Amino acid sequence: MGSDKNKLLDAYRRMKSIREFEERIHVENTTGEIPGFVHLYAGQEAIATAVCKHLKDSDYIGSTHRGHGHSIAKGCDINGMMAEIYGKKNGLCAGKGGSMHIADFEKGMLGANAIVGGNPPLVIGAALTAKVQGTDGVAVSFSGDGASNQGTTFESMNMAVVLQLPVVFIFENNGYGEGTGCDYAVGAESIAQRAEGFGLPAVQVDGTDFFAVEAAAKEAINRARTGQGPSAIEAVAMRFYGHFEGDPQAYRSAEELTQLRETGDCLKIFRDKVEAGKHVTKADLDQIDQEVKSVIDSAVKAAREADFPTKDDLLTDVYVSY
Amino acid sequence: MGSDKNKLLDAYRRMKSIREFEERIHVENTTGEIPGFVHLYAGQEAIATAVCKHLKDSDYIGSTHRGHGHSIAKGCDINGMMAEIYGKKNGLCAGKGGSMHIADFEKGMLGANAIVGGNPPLVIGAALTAKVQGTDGVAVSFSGDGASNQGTTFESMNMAVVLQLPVVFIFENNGYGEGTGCDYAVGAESIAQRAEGFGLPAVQVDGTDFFAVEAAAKEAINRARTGQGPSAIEAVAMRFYGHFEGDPQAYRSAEELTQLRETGDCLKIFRDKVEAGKHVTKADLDQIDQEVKSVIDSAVKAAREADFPTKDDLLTDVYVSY
Amino acid sequence: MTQKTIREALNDALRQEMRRDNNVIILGEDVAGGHGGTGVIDAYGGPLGVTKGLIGEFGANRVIDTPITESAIMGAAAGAAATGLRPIAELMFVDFMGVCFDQIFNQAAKFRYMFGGKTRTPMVIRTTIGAGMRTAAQHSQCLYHMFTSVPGLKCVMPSNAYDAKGLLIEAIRDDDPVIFFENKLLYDHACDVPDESYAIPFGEANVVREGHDITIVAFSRMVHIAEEAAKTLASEGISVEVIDPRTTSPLDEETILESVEKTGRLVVVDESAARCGMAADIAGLVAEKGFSSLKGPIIQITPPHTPVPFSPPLEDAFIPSAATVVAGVHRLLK
Amino acid sequence: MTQKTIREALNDALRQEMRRDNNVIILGEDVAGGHGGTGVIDAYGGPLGVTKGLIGEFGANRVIDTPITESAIMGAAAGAAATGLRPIAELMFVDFMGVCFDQIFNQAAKFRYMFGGKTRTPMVIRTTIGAGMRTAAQHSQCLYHMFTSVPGLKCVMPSNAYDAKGLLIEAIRDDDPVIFFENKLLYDHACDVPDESYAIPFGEANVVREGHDITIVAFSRMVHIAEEAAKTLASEGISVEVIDPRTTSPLDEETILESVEKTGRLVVVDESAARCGMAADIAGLVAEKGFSSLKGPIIQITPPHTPVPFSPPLEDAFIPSAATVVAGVHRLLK
Ligand SMILES: Cc1ncc(C[n+]2csc(CCOP(=O)(O)OP(=O)(O)O)c2C)c(N)n1
Ligand SMILES: Cc1ncc(C[n+]2csc(CCOP(=O)(O)OP(=O)(O)O)c2C)c(N)n1
Ligand SMILES: [Mg+2]
Ligand SMILES: [Mg+2]
Repeated sequence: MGSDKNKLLDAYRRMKSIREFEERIHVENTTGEIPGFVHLYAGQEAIATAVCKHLKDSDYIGSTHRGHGHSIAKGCDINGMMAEIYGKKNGLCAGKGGSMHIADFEKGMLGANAIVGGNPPLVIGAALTAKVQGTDGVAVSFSGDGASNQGTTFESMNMAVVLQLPVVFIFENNGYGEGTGCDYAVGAESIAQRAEGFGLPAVQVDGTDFFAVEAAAKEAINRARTGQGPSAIEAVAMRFYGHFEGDPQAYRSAEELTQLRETGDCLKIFRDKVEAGKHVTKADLDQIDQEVKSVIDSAVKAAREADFPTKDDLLTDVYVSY
Repeated sequence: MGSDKNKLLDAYRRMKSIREFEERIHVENTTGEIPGFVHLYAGQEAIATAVCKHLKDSDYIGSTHRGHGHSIAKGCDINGMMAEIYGKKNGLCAGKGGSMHIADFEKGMLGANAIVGGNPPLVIGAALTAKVQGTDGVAVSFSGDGASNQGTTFESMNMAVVLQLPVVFIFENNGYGEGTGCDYAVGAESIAQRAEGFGLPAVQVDGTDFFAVEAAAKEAINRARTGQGPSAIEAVAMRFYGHFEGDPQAYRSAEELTQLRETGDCLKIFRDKVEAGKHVTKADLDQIDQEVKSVIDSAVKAAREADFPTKDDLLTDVYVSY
Repeated sequence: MTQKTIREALNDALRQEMRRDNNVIILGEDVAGGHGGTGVIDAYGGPLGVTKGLIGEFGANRVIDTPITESAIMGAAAGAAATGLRPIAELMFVDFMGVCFDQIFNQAAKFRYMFGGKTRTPMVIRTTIGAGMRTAAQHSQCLYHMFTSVPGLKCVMPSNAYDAKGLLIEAIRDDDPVIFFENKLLYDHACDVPDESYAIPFGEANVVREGHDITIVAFSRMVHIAEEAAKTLASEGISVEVIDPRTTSPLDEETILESVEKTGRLVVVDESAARCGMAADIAGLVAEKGFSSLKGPIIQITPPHTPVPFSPPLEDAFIPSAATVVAGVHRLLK
Repeated sequence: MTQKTIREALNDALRQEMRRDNNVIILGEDVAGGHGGTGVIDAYGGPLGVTKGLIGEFGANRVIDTPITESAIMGAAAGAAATGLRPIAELMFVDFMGVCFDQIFNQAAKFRYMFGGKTRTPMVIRTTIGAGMRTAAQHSQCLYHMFTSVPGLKCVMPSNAYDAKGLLIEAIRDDDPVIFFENKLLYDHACDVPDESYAIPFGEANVVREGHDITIVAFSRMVHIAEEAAKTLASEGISVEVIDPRTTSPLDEETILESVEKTGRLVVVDESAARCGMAADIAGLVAEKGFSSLKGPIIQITPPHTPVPFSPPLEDAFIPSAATVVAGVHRLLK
């Protein structure tokens, strides 16, 4: 019972951390202090959180250009992430990667990836390591609806089936790849159905419903962990913001944009469900909101104050030895 | 009736021409006069022939490393092909391409292709031309079972569905990609089923049965020609020879190799069917055998006697202008 | 004449050529944008706004939004070019060439030769290059050296709006596959650009600035860096000739060699690569064909042999700057 | 010591390293062959026979046949390398890089830098290069200049069996991604090769032949062409030093520069590309850092700027030959 409650609170904290992280970057980005492109995950928090809940540090995930949520869900240090996004030397990647390349191998985070379709081949490699070494490790690939059309993604699914790799392909269908609708760009009936044609179990779930994703992910990850091969999950949830910060989003109707947070907010939906249950109170959740806020506050503060790398760092870490 | 007979005789002549062409190269290759790699199409003749029967010169096909059959079926000049395979200046590609790059744009033959998965993207381009120009042109991509796993092939199917292009994807499942079985390398239930998941009609047919392929191709090509979008056909028929000439084929059992011509010979099967009918006699077909033999004889003779290109040709035709 | 940015000049060129020839089409990701979903069509007009408005005039049959599927895009363009269209395919960032290079370098580039001269592949690939936008290792590369090394491709990289328009029109009319490299940092760069249509032939370098002490050959945005350095050097009494080859393939060897004959000294400023890059290519050319004119070593100013870093101070140190060019010249004259 | 072919030497290296370290695995198309279908496993042992017998000793868990799906192969190797294995991935012909380059140059090569030094990617890509087998434009390229230009990759190209074994062992033990280029025409080339295991460090050129009139730098099979030319030239009284850098990245600049200091003359013989190729790279290096030693132009002997033609007389004219090298030297000494 207590453990149930803790699990719910943990899940909420993760989701809320992602939301707060992204909302805050949305604001801070306007100051001009954050270099380069940022792609926010707000709206999709339930997906990363519910999937990564079933993973250990020794399991791996591969992510996308929209990687903050996956990173937080997998346990990356929030201060290190924020510092990285600000291009600071104490960032998770020493300031060399930035938002699109956050990685933390200690936490099994194989990296955000700025190439659409870039991570699935890498993720099957992590799964191959588990298979060859005979561990019970699992690897999870997160891809968007847009990335689901990329050749690399298809190849990875087939190879995973052929080699029966312990891998799960998560397709986050947020309706758009940049400014192009998924209903236009995906020729198939659904991403899940197309994946199923590759010979792996595939389901479509409501990505705003933490519990729906959790159940599907549990089954798929368990399948992988017990040597029963790969699976795919299509989780549908819209992003709250533009493709990148600054995107005017003319490809979305005003109606869609206003409805988003009313009907598609996974945090609200989660709250409604758990507050109706008996373990968790509104006060518990409100308290987490406060705590998360202060965590993000101090992460931003620290990141802003941290030092940039210096010219000397330019030439290091290209090779292990050269 | 007479026209029925002529169609049957034409089909037989095409198939027999391919068979004789390949059998003869199989023999001539041992003289050392044929440079480079050759991949023979013998055993799969019914597929190319039945498909190309429905195409006009203004329709396009894209082919593979195993392209002789497709070329002959699409109407390429046999003398020009043979000269090309021998590396001669009067070859279809002036000796610069060879067996793996035979092309003839006048005949709608977009080229053999030495990159597995190389042709599907090009073929959707030919289909795009037809769509943009508003002609009723159709484009057909031939790929092997091995090529069906390549990312480029998947991408092309999705794009064809999205843009509703007049294209047909033919997958020739001959059981192997080099030395690896299709049953191993294709993770899906079948190539056709996986294609269907992309949102296009797909069927599997017996590729040794000319009439089965013909019917499926007719439907698919008609669909494309009338603006109803892309289709896929998986046609199953084994190759008689190794992956390339010289391949010892240890990946096939002795039993499989001996049974091939007994049960899987599309020419025999065709003969049995049409000789049982009323239009065509054994004598008609025997006569074609003779005629084809002399056509191939003289093609080989001419190719052997033709001139090689000279050093001056090395630098020409890299660009239209430079 | 009106002042136009490179973005506007390119839009001009596309529009004029599409009006002129119905076979000219555009395809790529979000070249219009807004297909599917709930919003408006032409929501993007190209990720960087270059193709804005074209779908309105030419329709979805000629301005074609595609899925994210670069091999299919490049292949479709090549196949369409070989069968009668003149496609302009967009590769959003040149960094993405790794998922579609085969269709470019093994297919489109080699058709004509492999097929014995019997085909033409009049396609243009428009793509963006260049560091400086803090977009890190996978969105900041130049990579044109790789394309330049491929026989059968033509490579074009305008440094200003006038050239951008004239070179793009030439590219569209050209019967060979052309890769057109647009530097992301130059889109808002403006100069006088005629409204009417004009073409600039390939393989003709632009002598951006005349001088007699030293020749600097520079490409794309580096032309501006070189000019900046030249100004500083002029104030020290050093007279620099700055050459912008505009196309690397074909390359105007003559203008470069003549300049070096005059100055006796060469610095190449290039953002593509420290190894096997355009700087080495030009250096190698002059070390062979212009050796007798040389009074000193050929200096290559390039980024270091590292990926492009994200953090601003690192990225700034990565890109050749006027200061590093000036330092290179000083080294040479010492 | 026994005479071994390069094919045998490579097989040796693979077997010894796989015995030494269970994390070393092999993956690729038909690296064993015979999976599925009706015949026997290890039917191929690699398309060119290099991995023959390994599946028998190490099993299908470590010698992994894959579908034809190069992006998935290269990506799987990179992902496996980053998570604890030491994969050796086979890219059957380097010409196929166009369907998988992203996983090599944007992913594997950049991991360490992008991720701030926190990861290692100890993978080897074995691939085949070279014209001369009449395999035409898409199966005959060298392309190592493109890989050499990519920061984060190491590029190795042995010219003989001794080097092949030692360099492959080094490559497998190296913690960075290494591309190992095997010339198709050299597989049967044999020399004395120790049975025991040994590693040859990267970045150390081999002075194949000493001389004092002229330096020839050559790569892979071109080393043998250079040696042949050197013999002819010796008979004319011209003393040639032939240098085989063995790895282009890292490159042993020192040995090259020292040799040119001695001879004052440089010819580079390279099959990769006429533009932005290895020949230009070496020429550029010496034109900058060895200029003061130079007594004449730097001659590049490369194929012309054309795809590789199929027909034997054309292909023979395409590949640098001893005769063209000799002619180049004569031109230089004139
Ligand atoms: C190979 C490649 N093509 C194109 C892009 C540009 N790009 C970045 S994100 C993106 C959209 C991706 O859509 P989706 O996979 O649905 O992910 P989402 O942004 O919706 O999370 C595009 C086209 C890229 N980074 N890489
Ligand atoms: C991209 C690429 N990968 C690998 C190869 C080597 N290769 C040539 S043919 C072939 C097998 C193709 O199998 P399939 O598609 O079934 O055609 P088939 O040979 O059976 O006609 C392979 C692996 C290639 N040419 N191109
Ligand atoms: Mg999306
Ligand atoms: Mg096959």
